[in-house]
Amino acid sequence: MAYSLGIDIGSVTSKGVIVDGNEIVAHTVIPSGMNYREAANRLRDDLREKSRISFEDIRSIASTGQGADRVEFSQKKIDNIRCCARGIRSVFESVKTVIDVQGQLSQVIRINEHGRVSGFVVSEKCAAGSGRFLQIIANILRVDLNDIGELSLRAQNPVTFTTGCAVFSESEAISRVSEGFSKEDILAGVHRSIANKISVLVDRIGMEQEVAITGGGGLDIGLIAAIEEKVGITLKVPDNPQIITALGAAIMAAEV
Amino acid sequence: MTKVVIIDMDDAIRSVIIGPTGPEHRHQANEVMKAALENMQVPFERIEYCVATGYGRINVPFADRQITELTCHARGVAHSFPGVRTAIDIGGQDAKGLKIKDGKLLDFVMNDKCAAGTGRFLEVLSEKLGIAVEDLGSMSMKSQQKVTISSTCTIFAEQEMISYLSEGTSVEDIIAGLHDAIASRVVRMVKRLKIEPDVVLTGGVAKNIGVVHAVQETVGLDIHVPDNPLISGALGAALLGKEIFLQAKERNETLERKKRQLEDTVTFYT
Amino acid sequence: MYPLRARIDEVYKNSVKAMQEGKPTAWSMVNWWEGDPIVMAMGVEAVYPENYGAVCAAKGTAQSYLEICDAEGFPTHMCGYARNCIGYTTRMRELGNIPEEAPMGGMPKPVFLLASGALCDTRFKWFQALGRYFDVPVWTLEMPQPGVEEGMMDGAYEHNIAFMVKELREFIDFLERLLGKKLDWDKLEEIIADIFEMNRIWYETNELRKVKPCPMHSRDFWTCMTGCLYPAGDLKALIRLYGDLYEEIKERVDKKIGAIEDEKYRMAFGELPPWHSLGFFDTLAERGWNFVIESWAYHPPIPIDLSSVSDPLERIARFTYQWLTGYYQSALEAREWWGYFAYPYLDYVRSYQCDGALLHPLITCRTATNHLYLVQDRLMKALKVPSIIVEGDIVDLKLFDPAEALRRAETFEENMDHYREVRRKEGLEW
Amino acid sequence: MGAEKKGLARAKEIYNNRSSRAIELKKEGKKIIGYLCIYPIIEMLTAVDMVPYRIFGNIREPITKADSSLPTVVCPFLRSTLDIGLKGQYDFLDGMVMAHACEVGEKLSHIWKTYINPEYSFFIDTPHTTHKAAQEHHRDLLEDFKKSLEAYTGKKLTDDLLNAAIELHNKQRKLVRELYELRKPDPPRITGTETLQVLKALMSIPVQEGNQLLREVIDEVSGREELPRKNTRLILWGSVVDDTAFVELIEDVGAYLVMDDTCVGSRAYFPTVEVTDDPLASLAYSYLVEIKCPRTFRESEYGEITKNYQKDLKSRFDYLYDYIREWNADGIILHSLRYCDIHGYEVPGLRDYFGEKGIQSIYIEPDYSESALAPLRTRIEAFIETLR
Repeated sequence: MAYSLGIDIGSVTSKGVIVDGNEIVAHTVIPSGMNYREAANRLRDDLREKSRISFEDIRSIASTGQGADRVEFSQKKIDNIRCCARGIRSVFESVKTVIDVQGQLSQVIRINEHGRVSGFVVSEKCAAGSGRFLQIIANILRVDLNDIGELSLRAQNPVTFTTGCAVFSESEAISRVSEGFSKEDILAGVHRSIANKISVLVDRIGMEQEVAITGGGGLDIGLIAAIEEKVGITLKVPDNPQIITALGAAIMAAEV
Repeated sequence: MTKVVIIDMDDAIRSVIIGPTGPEHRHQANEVMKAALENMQVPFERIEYCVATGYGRINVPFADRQITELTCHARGVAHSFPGVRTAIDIGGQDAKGLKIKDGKLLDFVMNDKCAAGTGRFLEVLSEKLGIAVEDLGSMSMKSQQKVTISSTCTIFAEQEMISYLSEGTSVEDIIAGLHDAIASRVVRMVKRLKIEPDVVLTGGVAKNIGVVHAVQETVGLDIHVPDNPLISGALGAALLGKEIFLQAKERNETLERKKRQLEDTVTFYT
Repeated sequence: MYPLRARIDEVYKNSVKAMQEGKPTAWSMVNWWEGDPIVMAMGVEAVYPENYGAVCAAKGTAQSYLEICDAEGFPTHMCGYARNCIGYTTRMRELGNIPEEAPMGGMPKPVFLLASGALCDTRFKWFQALGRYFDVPVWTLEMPQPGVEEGMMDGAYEHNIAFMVKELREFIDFLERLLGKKLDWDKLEEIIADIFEMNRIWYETNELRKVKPCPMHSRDFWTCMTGCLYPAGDLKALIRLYGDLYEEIKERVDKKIGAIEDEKYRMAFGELPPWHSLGFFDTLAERGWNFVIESWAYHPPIPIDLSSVSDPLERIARFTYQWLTGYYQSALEAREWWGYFAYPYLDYVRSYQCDGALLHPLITCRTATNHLYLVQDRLMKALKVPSIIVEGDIVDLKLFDPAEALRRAETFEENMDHYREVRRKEGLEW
Repeated sequence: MGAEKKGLARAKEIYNNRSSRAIELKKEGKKIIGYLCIYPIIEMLTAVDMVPYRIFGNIREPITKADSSLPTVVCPFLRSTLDIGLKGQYDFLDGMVMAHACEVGEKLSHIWKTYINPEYSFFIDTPHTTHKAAQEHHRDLLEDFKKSLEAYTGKKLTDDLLNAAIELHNKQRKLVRELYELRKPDPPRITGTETLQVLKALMSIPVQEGNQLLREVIDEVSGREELPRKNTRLILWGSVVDDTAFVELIEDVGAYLVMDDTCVGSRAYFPTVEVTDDPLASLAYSYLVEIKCPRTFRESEYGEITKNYQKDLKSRFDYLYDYIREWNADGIILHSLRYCDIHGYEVPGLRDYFGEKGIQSIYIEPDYSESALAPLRTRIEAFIETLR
């Protein structure tokens, strides 16, 4: 057996995928915590447990993401944009555009007929368009991240966040609460402002159907709905949006 | 946080309560007020005049008057340090620099745009480190060689912090770096007022010896810190409240007041 | 090429030394030869605070000057060069003379400030603001900056030139009153001739970069441009240097020697380089990225024959105006409406056959940033050439993240490969 | 169409739905020409019977489209204006006239032509100094503008038509001054918020209608009963303020805004244009020299070879001191939008100047968005407290 392993160490979560050719044989997602090196090792152990595959059988290993350099056992490092493109293609062959919403940034990637990156744009160095923004707001509203989507879909009149800064929006959210806005409306507001930022990225790089969403953002139905409304498309959502980049890394690891 | 200070006619502080601030300001105000009154064993009716200040000043149902935290701060700080010319206040929501002369506010600068220059910066990051904010000061004192945090945005500072940890940098050195970061940001802003002694540092962060040192270093002047750096605003409001009350009494004008009549003043700092 | 770089630096340093030997000096905005020849002919040594901002950035003294400027109450989002200079001037006033930490001997107190109305407001508001720190008179030199259609209207060229000539006469009158002496017109004629010649050679040199592999990299352009862009010191010596440079590049062309080992990608760079991290380009060079054309604002004008123009001031006016509007005719034909700053990149990328552009928006220099998004869009739409955007700053190092850009490099290569194919399909010549 | 409404009510109506009248007139076959800031020569549009319509941004609308053609580090007002244009909200305009007022304004005109490209457009490359050469050049540029207008409209733009238009606009300027006189009493006869509504209305309708509106407003406010007393009178200097939200905020925390030096205020209407046999020359002069926007480089005297900082400040800012005295203001708000260079550079000098004069000033640097105004509340309130 010639397995290959892809490791994606993100700012919030770390993901690992073992593939056999294009087949996923094992995958896992863990919080990155405060030390990327440790995160990488924990991932490896976790995967060993889950897959019962001994590391001798793993021929090739590639790492990507924020902490790519911290993965001691990685054989090559690959930029996460390429990984994401390859990953999504192995799941949806028809996808030409990916919206990748990560913990600290968002990016839009165009993919050509050969599955290569034909264009990409990354959000500015600002967390406002990222999942972290949601985390912060969820935190002050004291709602579980997993419930955000549901709640936001129930919004009556979403609030508008005109300010850019994610942390700054915190106090804005607080005052909205005291003005009597519901959690639902505030969350929907956050989703909208993230969707706005993302539509700017889409405008900048253009898009071609079909469009998929990956990264943590792909788990948030509220955000998905907001993006679909703002950009005017239906998004294809993989079963495990978070692991797509790691999957791509695993696939590319095998290539010479 | 929500603070109450009750003073008597001799400016003596009779009751101090510091409670949390949540989204529901109004609720908080009543809670903390209740505690303050119990604390000094007087009925609410005996509160003569009530000034609310700070972020949620409009949300204090029983306040007779609202005055901004800037004016109140100047007054409060000048009460504890009559010689103060520059006051730096690093709160959880914002950071301010005040230029003060003879207890009067002359000029000010303020940052409420970006968390990086406020107490929030340390709160967010210490939470991430799993360290209580109270412990930051003592820990940073143990730092051998502090790191430099270059990101301005709190969230990216967090990222920097993690990569330092991944490189095996000690937590102490990182915390010291965070203290420098916040100090340099705040001082850079306050410098616009041309910092003159005496310089007073207030706000929750002033309890953090590490930050006090960092500020002292960046300013290059001695930094004075009140015994209770959290209540300067509330205290100032109380003093201003008393003045309003006495002034009215002199001119025997009747002050507009929420239903109450008695002789102390109370104040809120939310 | 490195020895040559050193020699150009030498010439530049010498001129700074000359200033310190007590010649009257002026602080001057880059003015694209509109004011320089007159300043030189009046026997005044010009020093360029914009360039000095880059020097301070490279030497790492800028940060402290920026903070002084902030403390002075100027908005922190202003031009990094301006903030650096205001900080420096504040120090100079406090100390009563040049701060010891000032790199390259610092800038001595000027007899006047030559501001510019061209390209951005900072270039005159900044010198106006220096009035807080010393009582030095300011002359703001006007330069027309028409739109493409307006600039190509009947009679527009003539009255824009007439404007510049009148403006120059007023400027000369100002200088003669200020310095209490008359302009030496013969000297002016000579200086103009030298500056034109220097620009001609420099232009021809850059033309040589169109061949594959490109014999000269942007890094070398930026170091070699200073003599031409900030004329100072012995012009004849400079002309010889540019002559040698031309020969050197010509030789490389004949021997098919590229500026980098293996030219895989021909790149354009816009606009101001990250002076403090130029090593960044060497890392990209290892990946086969050869930067073959760059920074429109730093380039000499497309040559025009001015031999028939008798009035030296009119010759200057036409020359500088040619620099600004040299691409307007083709912009008009292409129906592109941002004729300077933006359109030239379309022309560059086509004629230098670039595979991609690296665009460098600056947080504190809006002027060098405003056009970049439009350039990115037009390059893609009109020429099917992709651009990668790397944010940074000219002075504030904190804002530039080369590591990030290098992480993206491999992905961008995939991107450029894709559009090579697209261009081939669409029958574009490269 | 609401024509039955008069005076302040009418002004407010137009303020709230600016384009309504312009679109009516367009249906009647009039050409509506947008213009950005106060440097395009609107007399010339009026003279060829077109309707000048000033374009603004919208602080209440998040910027989503503009960011792909302008970086986020430029004037947020102009970004917002472009954003609205890209969203098609100015599609009713037949043309657009822009000027080289400030740098980003100039860039915006090229971007506007590239992406929105209205039927007619013209860019006036306004010079940056008051040099003689610059004044003559400005006239040449207006000559070009005239040619282009004649080509577009097929009308001859004669000096008589031009002078007639100048008279009409001077009339409007005179009436605005009259209105501003009514801000001098204490309490003023008209609030800052109402004033802004009126002036923004003027910039949305033909000059004749504007003059009638002004007349109505002046009669109405002089006649109505006195406004409530407040113990602080403020003046506002700086970048464009095109939404009442900011003024409401000021007048909501215990002050009246009694005077301004902004381009939707006195700066736009106080300079008048002389009627001469060379109208282009007097327009060129008035617009370049008389409009007191810091975008123009000014010296205390032309071509001065000796410089004196105090003299310089005096020549640049004395008119503000006169405003403060005549309108009896207690303090001045210095407002420079984030990334607005031309105003930002003035601030330390202004603070020096007013410091000398013992006049209290506060400097604010907001972003151009409704939510960015909220935090200003405390600052303005505290400033008012320091004045007492």
